[in-house]
Formats: sequence, C-alpha cells, structure tokens
Amino acid sequence: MVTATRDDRADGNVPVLTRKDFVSDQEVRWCPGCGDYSILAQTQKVMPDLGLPREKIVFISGIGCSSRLPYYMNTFGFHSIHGRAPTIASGLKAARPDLSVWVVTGDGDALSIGGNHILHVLRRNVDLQIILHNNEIYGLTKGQYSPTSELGKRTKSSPYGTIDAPLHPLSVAIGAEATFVARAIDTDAALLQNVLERAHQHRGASFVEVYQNCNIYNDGAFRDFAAKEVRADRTILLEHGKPMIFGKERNKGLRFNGARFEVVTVGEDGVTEDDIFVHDETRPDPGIAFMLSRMEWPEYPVPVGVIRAVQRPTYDALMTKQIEDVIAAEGEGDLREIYLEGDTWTVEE
Amino acid sequence: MVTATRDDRADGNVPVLTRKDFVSDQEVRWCPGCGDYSILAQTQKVMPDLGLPREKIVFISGIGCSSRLPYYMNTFGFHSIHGRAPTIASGLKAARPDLSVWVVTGDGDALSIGGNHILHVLRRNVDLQIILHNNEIYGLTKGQYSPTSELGKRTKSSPYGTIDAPLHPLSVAIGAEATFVARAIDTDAALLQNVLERAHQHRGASFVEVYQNCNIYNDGAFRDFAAKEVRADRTILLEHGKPMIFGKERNKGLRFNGARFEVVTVGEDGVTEDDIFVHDETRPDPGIAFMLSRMEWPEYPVPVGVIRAVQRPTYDALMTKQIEDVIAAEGEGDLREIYLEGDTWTVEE
Amino acid sequence: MATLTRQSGEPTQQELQELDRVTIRFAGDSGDGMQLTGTQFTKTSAVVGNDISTFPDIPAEIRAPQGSLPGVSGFQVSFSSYEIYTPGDAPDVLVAMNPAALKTNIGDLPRGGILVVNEDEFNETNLKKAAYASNPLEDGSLQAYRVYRVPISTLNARALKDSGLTAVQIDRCKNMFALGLMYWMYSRPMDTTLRWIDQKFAKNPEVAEANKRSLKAGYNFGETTEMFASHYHVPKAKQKPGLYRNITGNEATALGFLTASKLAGRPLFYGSYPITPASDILHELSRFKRFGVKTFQAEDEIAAVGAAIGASFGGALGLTGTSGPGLALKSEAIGLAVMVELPLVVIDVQRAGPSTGMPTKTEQGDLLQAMFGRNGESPVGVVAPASPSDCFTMAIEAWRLAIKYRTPVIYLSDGYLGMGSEPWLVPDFDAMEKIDPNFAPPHDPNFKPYARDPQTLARPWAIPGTPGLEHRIGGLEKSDITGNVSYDAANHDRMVRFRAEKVARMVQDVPDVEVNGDPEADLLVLGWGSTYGAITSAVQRCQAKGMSVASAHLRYLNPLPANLEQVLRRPKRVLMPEINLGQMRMLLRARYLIDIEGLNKVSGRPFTIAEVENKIAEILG
Amino acid sequence: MATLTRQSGEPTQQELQELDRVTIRFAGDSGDGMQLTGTQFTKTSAVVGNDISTFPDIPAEIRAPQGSLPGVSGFQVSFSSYEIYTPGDAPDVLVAMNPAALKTNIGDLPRGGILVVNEDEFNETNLKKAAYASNPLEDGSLQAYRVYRVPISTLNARALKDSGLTAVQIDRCKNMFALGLMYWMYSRPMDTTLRWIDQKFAKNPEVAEANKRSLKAGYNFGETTEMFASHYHVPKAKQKPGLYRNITGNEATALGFLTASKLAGRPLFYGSYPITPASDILHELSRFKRFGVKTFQAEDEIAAVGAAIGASFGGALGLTGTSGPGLALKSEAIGLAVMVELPLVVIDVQRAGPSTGMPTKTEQGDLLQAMFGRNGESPVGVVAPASPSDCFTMAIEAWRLAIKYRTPVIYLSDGYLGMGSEPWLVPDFDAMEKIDPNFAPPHDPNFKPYARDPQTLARPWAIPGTPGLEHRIGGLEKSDITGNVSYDAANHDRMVRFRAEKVARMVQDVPDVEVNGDPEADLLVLGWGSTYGAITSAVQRCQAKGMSVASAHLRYLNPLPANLEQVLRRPKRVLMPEINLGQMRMLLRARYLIDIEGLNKVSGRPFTIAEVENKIAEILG
Ligand SMILES: Cc1ncc(C[n+]2csc(CCOP(=O)(O)OP(=O)(O)O)c2C)c(N)n1
Ligand SMILES: Cc1ncc(C[n+]2csc(CCOP(=O)(O)OP(=O)(O)O)c2C)c(N)n1
Ligand code: SF4
Ligand code: SF4
Ligand SMILES: [Mg+2]
Ligand SMILES: [Mg+2]
Repeated sequence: MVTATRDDRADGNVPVLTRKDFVSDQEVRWCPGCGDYSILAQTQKVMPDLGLPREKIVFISGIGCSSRLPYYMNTFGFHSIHGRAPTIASGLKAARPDLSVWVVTGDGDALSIGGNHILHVLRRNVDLQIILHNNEIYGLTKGQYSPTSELGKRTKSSPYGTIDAPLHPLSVAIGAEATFVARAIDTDAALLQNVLERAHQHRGASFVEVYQNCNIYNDGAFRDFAAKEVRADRTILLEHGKPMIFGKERNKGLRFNGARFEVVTVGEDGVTEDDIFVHDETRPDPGIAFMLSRMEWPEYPVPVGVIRAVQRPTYDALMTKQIEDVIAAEGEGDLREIYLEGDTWTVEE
Repeated sequence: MVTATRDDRADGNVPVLTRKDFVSDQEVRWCPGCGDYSILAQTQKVMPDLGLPREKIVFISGIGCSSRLPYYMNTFGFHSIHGRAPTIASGLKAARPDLSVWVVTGDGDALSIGGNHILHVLRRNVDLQIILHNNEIYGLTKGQYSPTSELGKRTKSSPYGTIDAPLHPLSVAIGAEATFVARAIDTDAALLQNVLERAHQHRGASFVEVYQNCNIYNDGAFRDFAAKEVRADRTILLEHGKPMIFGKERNKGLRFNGARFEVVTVGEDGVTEDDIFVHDETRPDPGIAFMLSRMEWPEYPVPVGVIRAVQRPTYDALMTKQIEDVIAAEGEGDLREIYLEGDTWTVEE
Repeated sequence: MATLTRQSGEPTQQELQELDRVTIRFAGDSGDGMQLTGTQFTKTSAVVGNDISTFPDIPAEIRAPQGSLPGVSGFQVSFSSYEIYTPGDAPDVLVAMNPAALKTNIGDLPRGGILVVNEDEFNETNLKKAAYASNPLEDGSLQAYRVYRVPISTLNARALKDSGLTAVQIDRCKNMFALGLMYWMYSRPMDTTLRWIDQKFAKNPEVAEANKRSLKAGYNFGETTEMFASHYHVPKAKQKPGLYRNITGNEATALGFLTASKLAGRPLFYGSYPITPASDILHELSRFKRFGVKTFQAEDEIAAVGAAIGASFGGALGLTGTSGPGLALKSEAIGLAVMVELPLVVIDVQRAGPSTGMPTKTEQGDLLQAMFGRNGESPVGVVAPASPSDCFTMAIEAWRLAIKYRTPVIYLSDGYLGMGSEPWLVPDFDAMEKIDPNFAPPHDPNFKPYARDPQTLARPWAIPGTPGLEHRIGGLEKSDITGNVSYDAANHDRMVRFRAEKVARMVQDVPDVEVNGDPEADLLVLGWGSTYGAITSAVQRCQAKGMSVASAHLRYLNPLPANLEQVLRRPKRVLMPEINLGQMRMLLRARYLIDIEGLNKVSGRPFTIAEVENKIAEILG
Repeated sequence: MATLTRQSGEPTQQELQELDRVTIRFAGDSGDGMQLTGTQFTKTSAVVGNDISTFPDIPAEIRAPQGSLPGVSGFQVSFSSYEIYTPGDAPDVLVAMNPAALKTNIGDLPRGGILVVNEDEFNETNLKKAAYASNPLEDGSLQAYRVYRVPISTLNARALKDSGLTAVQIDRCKNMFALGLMYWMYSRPMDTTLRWIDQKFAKNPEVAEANKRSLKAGYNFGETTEMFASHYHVPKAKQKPGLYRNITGNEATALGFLTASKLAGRPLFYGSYPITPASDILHELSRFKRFGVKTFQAEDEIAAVGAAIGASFGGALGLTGTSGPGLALKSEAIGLAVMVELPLVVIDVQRAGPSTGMPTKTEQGDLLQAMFGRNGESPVGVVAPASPSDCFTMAIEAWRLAIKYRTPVIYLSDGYLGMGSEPWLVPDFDAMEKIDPNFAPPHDPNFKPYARDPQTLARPWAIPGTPGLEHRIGGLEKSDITGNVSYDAANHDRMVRFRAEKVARMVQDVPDVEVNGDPEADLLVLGWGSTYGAITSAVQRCQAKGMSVASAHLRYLNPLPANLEQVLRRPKRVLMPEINLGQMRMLLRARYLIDIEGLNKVSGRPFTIAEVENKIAEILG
C-alpha cells in the first residue's frame, strides 16, 4: 500500500515510496529461474528513486513472456498486442507528456513483428523508456527462433538450423537515429539498475537491451560471456570519459586502429593506457557507437552500460511547443471562425 | 518485340535483346519532368546487359508513383500493396531462385509502412535488387511528408512544419546487416546504370537509394548538391581501392581523424594524398560504411556509388542447400513413411 | 427533372428563360483551373440563393501529361430553385477546354445538351493527345448537341494583350473567361468572384486585374455576340434561413470531430497514415493547432490506430482515419480496443475495392468489414453520414456513442461524400449538447476496472495520472469486474455476451428511423450512407408522379434503430439500393427474415437519380 | 453413455466388469509427464481395437511454478467398443498426481466417479500451492466420489530403490506406475508401452529398465492389493479394417498440405509467423525438408502471407497459416490475392477471441472475419474440417479448389481440432485424385492474363520463367481480359461480379451435404467444423431414444453445398450449435430466410454431447 496520503499529493509533494509500493497483487507467472524475475525486481527497485507518484507511471508492453511484466507493476499498465506497444506508448506520451511511459518488449515483439514501430519511435525520439528483454528466442510460443537467434540455431521451427542471419538490436537502434542506447544483463543487478535509471533520466527515446536468460527454451544463451566467473574478462563496462579498459586485471583495453577497434593488453608490446580509446557517449556522430554495437565475444568483449546518450528535442515536447507557438502567434482557436472559413452567405427569412 | 526466336531459347541460348525489348506497351503516367522517367530509362538500358531472357526477370513494387515502374517494363511484374513488395519478392525468390527479382519502392513505401520488411529482407540477405526512389515526399498521395523529409518541412500534412527527424535510408540498411549498399542520382545516368549493374551482380540483397526529384511536390530537394554545376564539389563518388577524393579540381578529400571523417584539401596545410582515406567496399566491419552513410551536405560531400559490398550466403541459396543436404543425408521423402510416423495398428477384417 | 434541353425548343433571340434546375460541368486539363472555376460558380449560385450540390472529378492520383486523357479534371455543379440532394445525374451544359476534356466527358452529355468548347485548343497535337482520329468539331460527330465553338484562348489573349503579363500568365486566365461566359448565360452577378480575385491576388495586383478583365470579357462576349440563342434564370430556392457555407464531406468530418472534442472538453488526437480519399481529413485537422488538436502522421495504419488507442487510454479523444485497405490493417488493433473497452473512433472514407481497387472512386464496400473484420466476437458501433454536411453531425454522434459506451465506433464515409459538397447551415456551438467524459474519480475505494454501468454496461474510464486508480488492462480475456486476466470458461462466455449487449444497448441513444411518405406504401426504398441524395430525389419524383412509394434512411448501422423492424414490415415491398453487392441487405434479411430486394451497382460511381427512379418504376409499374 | 459409475453397484471381490465406453483423465504437474502417459494409454487402447478420442489440456503458454494451479497439465482419453466422436464429456476416472491437479479437475468428475490420487503429494507445501485451506483427502470434501488413495511416489521409489538412479530420476518414473495401475484396471496389455520404453531410452538402458519396472509395479499393485473393488474390460469396437495411426488435427493438416503438393506436383511453400495454436503446423512442415517443403518463418503475419503470394505467383503452392489475430493482419494481403486471382490457401486455427483472448482455448469466432474481413467486395472460398483426421482431407480439398479456381481459400480449423486426436485410417496416395496446376503454356499467341475459363471463370496461371507470357498484375482494378489497369465504371462492375461468380461456381466441386436420419425429421441439427463430434453423438443418442431428429454437417462453408436449401426446408425446425454467437446461422438466415435457431456457447470449450442432447430434448420434449 502507498504510504502517502491524499493531501501531500494534492500539494504536489511526491510521496515517499518503497519497492513494495510497486509490487502488484498479481501472482508472477514466469518459469522458475527465468531472467525476467530479475529484470522485474530491478525495475521495481528503481521506481521509488524516480521521484514520481505511482499514478504518473505507465508500463506498456506487447505480447510475450517479457510483456507480462506490466501486470506485476503496481502502476498503470497496458498489455497490448504483439509488436505494437511503441505505437500505443507514442500516442499516450504525445497526448500526456506529464506521464513517465515505459515500454516492455521482447526480441520477437520488438524486432520481428514490431520492427517498424521501433524504427519510427526512435527516429521521432518520443520520450519513452524501451526495455527489450532479449532472450534470443520466442519464449511464450514455446521456443521458435527469433530475429536475434544465432545463425544455424536448431529450434522447433528450424529442426535443421536457421538460415536467417540475426539482427543486432543496438545496431538497428543506432541505424534508426536512437539518442540513447544501452545494454545490461539480467543477472547483473547493479548494472541493470544503473542503466534503468539512466534511461529514465534521458529525455527522449531510451533503448535498453537486456540479455535475459530463458532457461526453458534457450538456457545459457549468454553464459559464455555473462557468467559471473568470466564476465570481467568477456564484457566491457563503458563509462563516459573513461578509457575502454576491461578484464579482471583491468589490463585489457580497446584501441582504435584507423578503421576499427582491436583488443590490446596494456603493458604488452608497448601499449600504454594512453593508447586506449576513451568512451564518449555524447558523440554527435554515431559512427563509433555503431562500431561498439557490433562487438561480439569472442573477438571482442561484449560492451555493456550506456553506449550512446545525446540530446535532441523530443517528439512530445516539439508537439506541445508547436501548439503553444501557433497559439501565441495566431491566438486560441475560435470554432465559429473556423466554421465560417471559406465563403458564406445568408438566407434571409 | 523480342528479336529472339523460340528455338534459341529452347537451346537455353540467351537471345540478343535491346533496350526496346524491355519497353512495355503501357503509356507512362508520371508528371512531366519527374525523376522516375530517368530511373526507368536507365533500368531499361541495363536490362539487355544482364544476359537474361525477359521471362526470367520480375519487377515487384509496392504502392507509390515509383511503384508504377513495373507496368512499363516488358518483363514479368507485380504492382502489389503498400510496403509489402519485399515480402512478395522474398517468397518468389525463395520459391524460384532461377529468377532475377527486382523490388521497386519509394521512401514511404520502403521506410514508412514497409520498414519492417526492409529490415528483414536485408538481414536475411535474400538475393534481390531493391531500388528505392527517394524523393523525400509522398508523391502519389499528393504531397505529405515522408520519413526522409527534412525536419521542419511544411507539407499538406505539416502546415506548421514536421517534428519528426528523418531516417537515413543507408544507415537503416547498414544497421539491418545489409551486404550491398549504394546510392545514385536520377539525373546522373552513367552512375545510375553502373550502380544498377553492380546491384545485379551482387549475390544477396542489394539496397540502392536513388535521389529522385519530385518536381510537383518536392522540386529541387537535391538541387543543392546534385545539380550538374555543383555535383563535382558537393558529392563524392566512392570507388573501391581508391582514395576518397572529390571536387572539380580533384583536390578535396576525406581524412579519418581518429573518431570521424573530416574534409581536407590536398596540398593545403601539409595534407598529401596519402592522408586521404582509401575506400574499401568489402570491409567486413560495417563501421566505416555506416559513417559514410551519415555524411550530408554541407558538412560533407554526399557519397554516391557503392558504399558497401560484402559476401554472405544468400537466404534463397541456403534454403536450397539445406534441402539438398537433408535429402543427401536422409534420402528423398517418402509419403507413406511419414503417414506411418508414430504408432500404427491394424484393424483386421 | 426540368432541364434546359427539355424546355427550350428552337433557339430564339437571346430570350431570358426561367429554369428550376441546371447542371454544368467544367472540364479541362489539370492545369486549367477547373476546380477553381467550378467552386466560384458554386459560391455565386449559393449567394444568389439557389440550392446547390457539387462533385469534383479529379484525375487518378498523380498529374498526367498536359492535354492527355488521364490529365482531364472536371467539376460538376448543380443549382436549382428547389431543394436538391445530388450534383445531378448528367450535365445540361458541358464546358470543354480541350479535346481530351471533350473526349472523356461528352459521353455524359444528353442529346440536345449545350456544349461550349474552346476551339483554339482543337489543333493537331491536342487532338492526337486525346486520341482523336479526326477533329470532332468538323467531322459531325457532335451533331446531337447544341455546340458553341468559342475561341476562348484567342479572345482571352486579346482582352489581356496590354496587361503586361507573359503569354503563359495570360493563358492561365482563360478559365475566368469561361466562368464569365457562364455567369452571363445563367444571369449570375460577378461581384462575389471579383472580390475573391482581389483577395487571392492581393500581393499581385497585375494578375488580379488580368483575371478580373478575363472574367468580364467572358461575360461581355456572351452579352454582345449573337452566338447564343438564349440565356437563363434560375430563381432562388426556398431554404431554411440562416448563415450558410459550402462544405465538402471531408471538411465537415474534420469540423465535426473538432467540435466533438470541444463538446467533451477533451483534446482531439488524430493518428493517421495518408490514403486517398481520406487524406484531406488529416490535412484539415493538422491546420487546427490553435485548437490544441494533435495530429500524428504515423508510419502505417497500425501505428495510427495504436497511437489513437494510447491517446484514448490517456483521456484524449483518440481518433484514427483511413480508407478500406487501411481499415483492413487496423483490424487487429480495433479488436484490442473492443477488449479493453476504451472510446475510439475509426474513420473509413470508403473507396472502390477490393485491394487497391480504384482509389479515387467511391463505394460502400466496407460495411461488412467494419462489422466483422476482426477475430472472435468483436462488436463495434457503426455510423454513416448521409450527405456532405451530415458528416459534421455524425462525427459528433460517433464520439457521443464511443464515450458513453466506452467502445470503438466506426464512421463510414465514402469518396462521394468526402469530395462532394453542399451548403451547410452553420450551427451554433452553444446550442449543442455537451459530452461528458465521466472519468473515474481519484482515490475511489470502490474502483473496479471492469465494473459496469447498469444502464450502458460501460466500464469506468480511469486515466493514468489519477491517484488510486492504478490498474492494468490488455488484450487477454478479462475477468468480470476486476479486469484481471481470466481463462475461466463461464467468465469468457459472460464477457463475450456483455460486449455484444453493450453495443446493442447503444440503441438507447439511436433515434428512430423516419419514413418519408406513406409507411404502408407499396414500396419502401431503404438506404444508408451516401445513397441518401439519389434515393430521396428519386422517391420524391415518383411520389410526385403519384406512385405509392416511400423512403427511409439509415445513419446508425450498428446498432440499428429500434423501430426499424416495424418500418420494414409495413410496406408491401422493400428495395435497398447499395453501392456494393448487398451488404446491408444481408444483415437485415438475417435479422428480420424479410425478403428485402436489392439494387446494386459497383462501378465506383454514385447512383444517379434516374437509376433509382427507373428501378422503382420497374417494381411498381 | 454407459459408464462405470452407472453400471457398477456395490464393490465386490475384484470382479471383471464389461463396459462399452470409459473416459480417463490423467492430471498432474507439467513436469509429471501426463501427456506422455495419456498418449501411451491411447495407443495401447487403439492397438487392442477400441475406438479412441483424446484431448490434451495443456497449461496456458508458459511453464508455471512446479505444483502451482496454472502449472497443471491434463490429458483425457476416451475409449470404447463403439464408434465415438469426442474425448467424452466428463471423465469416469480422474488420476490426480498432486493437489493442484485435483483442485483444477475435480469439478469435471461426476458424483460417484473414480478418483485415484497420489497421496504422497498431499503435504503442507503442495496443499498451499494449490490454495487448499485443508487437506481434501481428510476434510470429507471428496465424499461424493469413489476415492482411491495410492502412495504412488513411495511405492514407485520402493520399486526402484536398487535401480541405481538418483532420487529425482526415480521420481520421474512415477507416471509409469500410474499408467501401469490404469492398465490393470482396464485390462490392457503392457507390451506396446514396454516396447516404446525400450526404443525411447535405447541409449539409456538403466532408465529404460526403471520405467519398465515402475509400469509393472503399478500393474501388480492393482492386481495384488485388495484396494480395488473391481476392474474392467472394454471390448473391441467395430472399425473399418485397415492400417491406423493416431493423429492430431495439426499433424493431419500438415500431412494434408504436404500431400496436396505431391498431388499437384508442385513444391509447397509455407509462410508463417508462430502463434498458438497454429505453431505446430509450422513445426511439422519444417521437418519435411526431405519433401522439398520450404518453410519461411516470417517477421510477421503480413510478410508470411506476402511471401506465400509471391511463391504462388512463381508456381509453388503458396500456403500461409495463423490464428485469429494473425488472420486480421493478413486481411489486406488476402484482398490482393483476390484481385490478382492467384491460388492461395490460408490456415486459421481459431482460438478464443476477441483480441489476444484466450490463446489456448478453442472457438469458432473467425467465420465472419474469414468471409468478410477485407475491404471491398472480396469473396474467397472457405472450408472447415470436422474432426482431427478430417483435417487431412479438407487440406487437400482447399488446394484443389484454390488451384482450379485461382483464388484464395481459407481453411478454418480450431484449437480443439488442432490439439485433439483420433485414429486415422492411413490413406493410399496412389488412389487419390491428382491436382492439375494447368499452367499457361509458353509462347501462347492468344495469352491474355485475365481471359477466363468459361466453366470456372478462372484466369490463366502464367508463371515467371515462361517465355512469351511476360505480363504485369497488381492490386488496382484490372481490365477484363487484358488485365491492364482500368478505372472504367462498367468494367469495375463486371469484374466485381466475375469475382463473386467465380467463387459461387466453386459449388461445382462441392459435394452435397448428407443428412443423417430422416430428412423430414421434426428437428435437423446442423453444424460446421469441430462441432461435428458432439452433434453426431448427441443426435445418435436422441435417435436411439426414438426422437425425430437428424443431423447434417457443413465442411464447405463458401460456397455452400447446392442442396443445402432443400435440406434446411424439409425438417420442421433447424438447430445450429456454434462455438460463437451465431455466425453461420446469420449467413444461412440471410440467404434462405429460414428461421434457424441457435445453440451458442462461447466459453473457449467444445460442446459436450450432453449440452447438445439436452437442447434437442428441450426443443422436442
Ligand atoms: C499478431 C500475433 N502474432 C503472433 C502471436 C504469437 N506470439 C506471442 S508472443 C510471440 C513472440 C514472443 O517472443 P518475444 O517477443 O521474444 O518474447 P518472449 O516470450 O521471448 O519474452 C509470438 C510469436 C501473437 N500473440 N499475436
Ligand atoms: C495500406 C495503404 N495505406 C496507404 C496508402 C496510400 N499511399 C499510396 S502510396 C503512399 C506513399 C507514397 O510515397 P512513396 O512511397 O514515397 O512513393 P512516391 O509516390 O513518392 O514515389 C501512400 C501513403 C495505400 N495505398 N495503402
Ligand atoms: S519460457 Fe523462457 S522466457 Fe518465458 S517465462 Fe519461461 S523461462 Fe522465461
Ligand atoms: S507526383 Fe512527383 S513523384 Fe509522382 S509522378 Fe509526379 S513528379 Fe513524379
Ligand atoms: Mg524472446
Ligand atoms: Mg516518395
């Protein structure tokens, strides 16, 4: 239950909320061990820090295991239809810029049937947080391959292996003019919370890919690099303004060799920390961010954290501003005046 | 009329065809001065060089002014529905790898309603030629803004200017794993013919953006850099293995400064030709190609020609091969055997 | 129909004849400004007090080569001294500015009709472009008509020779010459148009002056030459007094929805993807920023309806609009709106189908798609305006129902209504009934997302931002009252029937259908949507001839008016004209088991009055 | 229905009773292998010569926590000594492996029914997971049933203690113990299952051995304990002799389409996007690479149908499949196929709607969407299989019609048919009638893309790669014969009527509908699709009771059989049971003006025999 009383809301004061305030009364229905549990938990954890009353927060999802998340959030929620959450969220945010609108989606929901809406919500830069649970499989429909499944994967619908090369969600996003692009891992709670908060702080469309383990139909899809033991050596946490260094010994790094990145070891064959490329999430030109979005284990460490975060006016803000400007310039609309536009005449008694 | 006789076809010999063989009997219905006329002419010009009989060539389009092109080609053609040409082409090519399948589309057809299919046809690398007539407007519906119209553009549907940031078609394509990406200009016949031929030679999905002037609803959209007088200085023709040099005096070039490209003048402040970046269309890593896809006048010259051309097995070839492999390994399917899969029993007389 | 051709016998000395109705069609190249000419003639006729009805005939989507057949643009205006409901079956006068215009329009001109041609344009090249083997002005092929060959281009050029304009600019004025000539022929004053020219070319006085001169030159040409046997006068029509404007269906639709949002005190959100013939509604609404209208040009029709649903979820009036192919794409999302029971209005300006069909042609082919084009039992309200000005009224009605019953309502217009125009008695906003959005109040301890209003069965509209009402909705079946996801068998059956019953109960707000004429007539002609004009005129004429026929018209298609069954049972026979193969007829036959007969035409064109009239005569004859 | 509970009076010493039909439901946690247990029992019963019918009750899409209510999985099998058409209304025996299984299924067990529970699982935690306040085994709430408490887990563990397997592995075998017990209770041989175990665990002899031991242990437990009053025998059913296999509707659908492609000698191309309950068809067809079947898992339903259309254009059998929400998305593209007149088959395995609805539940709610869910006049053929094995036949019929008439055909299955199974008399391919694709020949000088076959009105199928046939098709209205784009009014009207007439003429290939019983009976019960089983059984029972009732069933829905009108006019009354609100009834009422009555249930479940039986009794009683 909310601890706040009506009055401090009336005063517009933000009530003091806890994680529990964001837990709905619905029984959670995911398979035991599913990565979605952690994503839900971290999402509920960061909510109180947003400084918003619950009624100002809306979670909108499509269809998929991941898309059930809104039922478990004690906020407003809309479990819509497959792939269309970004459209509903865009309409809601455009109509109600005062709300904090979150989109929860899956790799199939967002990149298969919903691909077109992702392109356009990103290029319009609607101020939304888009959280993509990427388990590289269709979970809800019981295990067909998805647009992020690796080439050759054998699934119910590809008994002899897939022949479709996968999409890279972050590359798609950057190719679609995304202003905020980040990646997290279901099992890394701290990172995930941080990324979710950054996504909320960003004014514009925030695109967050979360590697999520589907332990039933695609168990261990990310184990190679995301498992606790190897994570430090096989992923790289990007931090703004800091050199791209990773590894247990913090001695591995990324150097730019003129046309692409290469992995080097500081201290070996003359490489010093100065040779390591410094991460700048605010670069206007998305070229470097795009290169980062391509990096895959084992050739590279897998980049996590905020890859790109640039400012550009949001669609909802521009829409509001345009209306304000027009009214300022031409005055409030007068129905009668519009009725009489064009040519009128009077028929006398 | 075709000059070839039945017999040499029967022999599988390719008949000798001329441009006229590819002109259909339908009256062309575009506005006088429309850029589509030139694209049609160049397309008909290159056809004879493909070395294919007409019946092996299919043009599939969506809806839009541009999408009327198939009616004017004396080949097989399908003027389908808005945005869906890539799906029909994918099905046709997968079922009939022996055909040369061309997709003709517009900026609205391909990137607005058809965006999702473009993403997936490119990542699957279906062996198609996709020719996007980009006039940065909805022509057929009489002049609403399109996903490539510049921000703030005033049109019938945006009397106070648009608030949607445009997509960059080539960036979208590269973000979607495209293996062949090129750009041409309607008024540059030689370039356009060359690009069309290259697109056809490429095994896989070839994505070609053609800047096309809509002289009725968006006249002069590309004039600033595409006009004959300025083209040499404001566009750069990318040639594989050659340094990125442009300009009437061929003294301007692109240098990579560590994180992005910059325009330099050879001979000025110590810049020599060796400093100029050499174009390599075959780079496996699409990072540089992506950077090129972002370049816009006036900051940069507008890149034209083939930006990226890499090899990756095509979807249709993989589909055929998978079937061949399975048959080689397991033998031709036997209906009776499949009927009897699982458990059977006999009911006696 | 009293027309010039029937009345006047042999030509006499420029006598002034009185007519009660005239229909003129202006036809020329897209570049000749025919739409503009027709609009001016319409406006002037309205101002002098005739009743008017117009329909433009614009070439298929794009601009074809100058002088070519597909490039022909036409505008038909009918004006009269009595109430009329259609732009007329056939023109009494055809003004053809070039051979192509003649070729494409002459077929519609009845024998003996007046034909005014700009003979200057009948040269080699133009004749070839129009695929004329020989010059129709010479080869006698026009003998059936009363042909007036006017060298309009030359006369116009002469009139403007010292205007200081370029030849091209001068030639552009020739439509004003033609207009002036028609003004003389039908005794119309020029002042309205003269004033309009001044406004339009305020920044360019030279051009303004030229246009005015052309207009007058045309008028004087009629007056001074002996060429014309007679000219005509069409007296005022009796009309409801008040302030009028001429309005197209698409304009009225836009104004209606804008007005609905003001009546509800909630902002209008329009999500749409351009499509002929619905695009104009997007263009209109995007001009209304001053009213806080938000227009969202979506990436496709699915995004358009999705955004509208999102806006409705947020408490705005979520509106989406398209034509048939777009409605097909919206099907799944409309089903979602049915399940989440939010207000939503979907405009379908119908065009000729199936598939891409004939985008610029009209049809009533989407009724069954509107009723049933969704998976599962997915009932929605359906309304259809009967005339261009009625679009205003029914747009407001659509929202009244959608909001009160928390359900999608489909608004079925068509190309004929959308592009056609007629006079509109400008309404008084303050006199209109307000619409109460009736949001669920904050902190309501008894709030239940799917608790229903006992009378309407509507669920609460509980919008985000309202403290204490946090809840989740979605497309999975909902549990009665709580709205939680439910796979319970009995609950599903109950909810399916609730949704059907809720739409059925909208009948509480549907006015009874009226019968024009004897309710027990031998024949009742029943229509819906845009067939209103042709049916009403045809039935009135037959009644005038003493036939036992009555007419009734449906503007609320789902649910149907409560008294409809009676209305259908009283006459001996019922005829239903539709611009489809009998879609509404099927619904009525299934519901009432009455053997309704059909008059069906699917040619992309509206019924002519004569077509309906003949069918009535055939049945009663 | 003769069932155990009605026949046996007081328990006696393990007597062997004869029954003519028994229905058993196995229920347990998703992890307990109930589907497998049920399948084995089914197979054995088939092998011993009973007629069988089964239906699985699988939990909603994803795996719920172990032991929880949503996690319960069930499998119902009915076996008998006479022909049966449904898996039985209610189980005679319920085997509940845990409290959750008991909770969710006990409601369906009739009073006096046999209940076998694994009492070991009725502990604190499990009872809590199942939301039981008190232990039902103790609190007397099960008095109405004949309860057998068997410590299955313990007994099974004891039987396997020296098996060398881990505790977990051992516990996994307990379903075999339950199966063995049921084999004893219904006097079934174990050999079929024993053989199957050996195959399945060939690589793992230890596990095989353990499973076999558990099976036998269960059997012996029944034999040796005094616990069970009696056991039972169900004699062979009279069945058409031949080779049989058990088949689900989705399997039969896949095989039917594969067979159609072989009959036509053209490759099968399946474009689909996964969706419950249609996904299995994609899974099946993707296994058939050896037959050259090409499966395309598309990015969405629109791409799926688009690709199928492209494949058909290329001369393959372009097939696409989905469920209701997906059919909504395919609407626009199906309209394109109507316009270009290419063969296309669209599978809709219907599920409970509207919107996402209840994906795992069955419904007949998409009929009107299939008929009318497109813009404009857009007729298509519609067929619907009547039973799981009939899916094979109707899949072939769909293609036969689509190819002969060059038109889309929608194939309406549903979740009940798709997941249900029954014996299938394996057909002889060589005895089936071939399908002639009848492609247009190369270099035909008279080739015209839209010239029509006088008998079928079909246009030529002229595929790319055929020299001399280069032509263009598309979604704009086509000119008769030439197929060029046409905006001509008369042409459009003609083409609209051609397309309608073409589909109507498919009746030439639609067999007459048969009446089971007296054609002049007081009541005819008419069904379509998956209601066949319940209707047939109910009517047979009522006929046995001497009621004047007959049944007829529709498998061709558009066009309707030529003799249907007669069939409907001869009986005094007609009743139409549908798992929707009366969609087919509406079509028939509109067409024939006959007052057909409805029995409508929309609960996501098939009709029970009793529901139909009672309605018949109510009408005739
Ligand atoms: C229109 C439509 N098509 C298909 C489906 C079936 N469907 C539901 S979820 C889903 C994909 C789920 O995959 P993803 O988006 O990755 O979510 P996950 O379950 O893996 O979290 C599909 C194909 C549907 N519900 N609606
Ligand atoms: C489903 C559907 N929605 C909308 C339309 C209307 N429409 C036809 S073409 C078009 C856009 C054309 O723009 P573009 O693709 O850029 O082609 P262009 O005409 O500029 O060559 C639109 C919105 C349609 N025909 N079908
Ligand atoms: S199926 Fe996979 S993604 Fe879905 S709930 Fe289970 S584990 Fe999670
Ligand atoms: S509208 Fe524009 S794009 Fe279309 S034909 Fe005319 S000039 Fe070309
Ligand atoms: Mg997934
Ligand atoms: Mg365009």
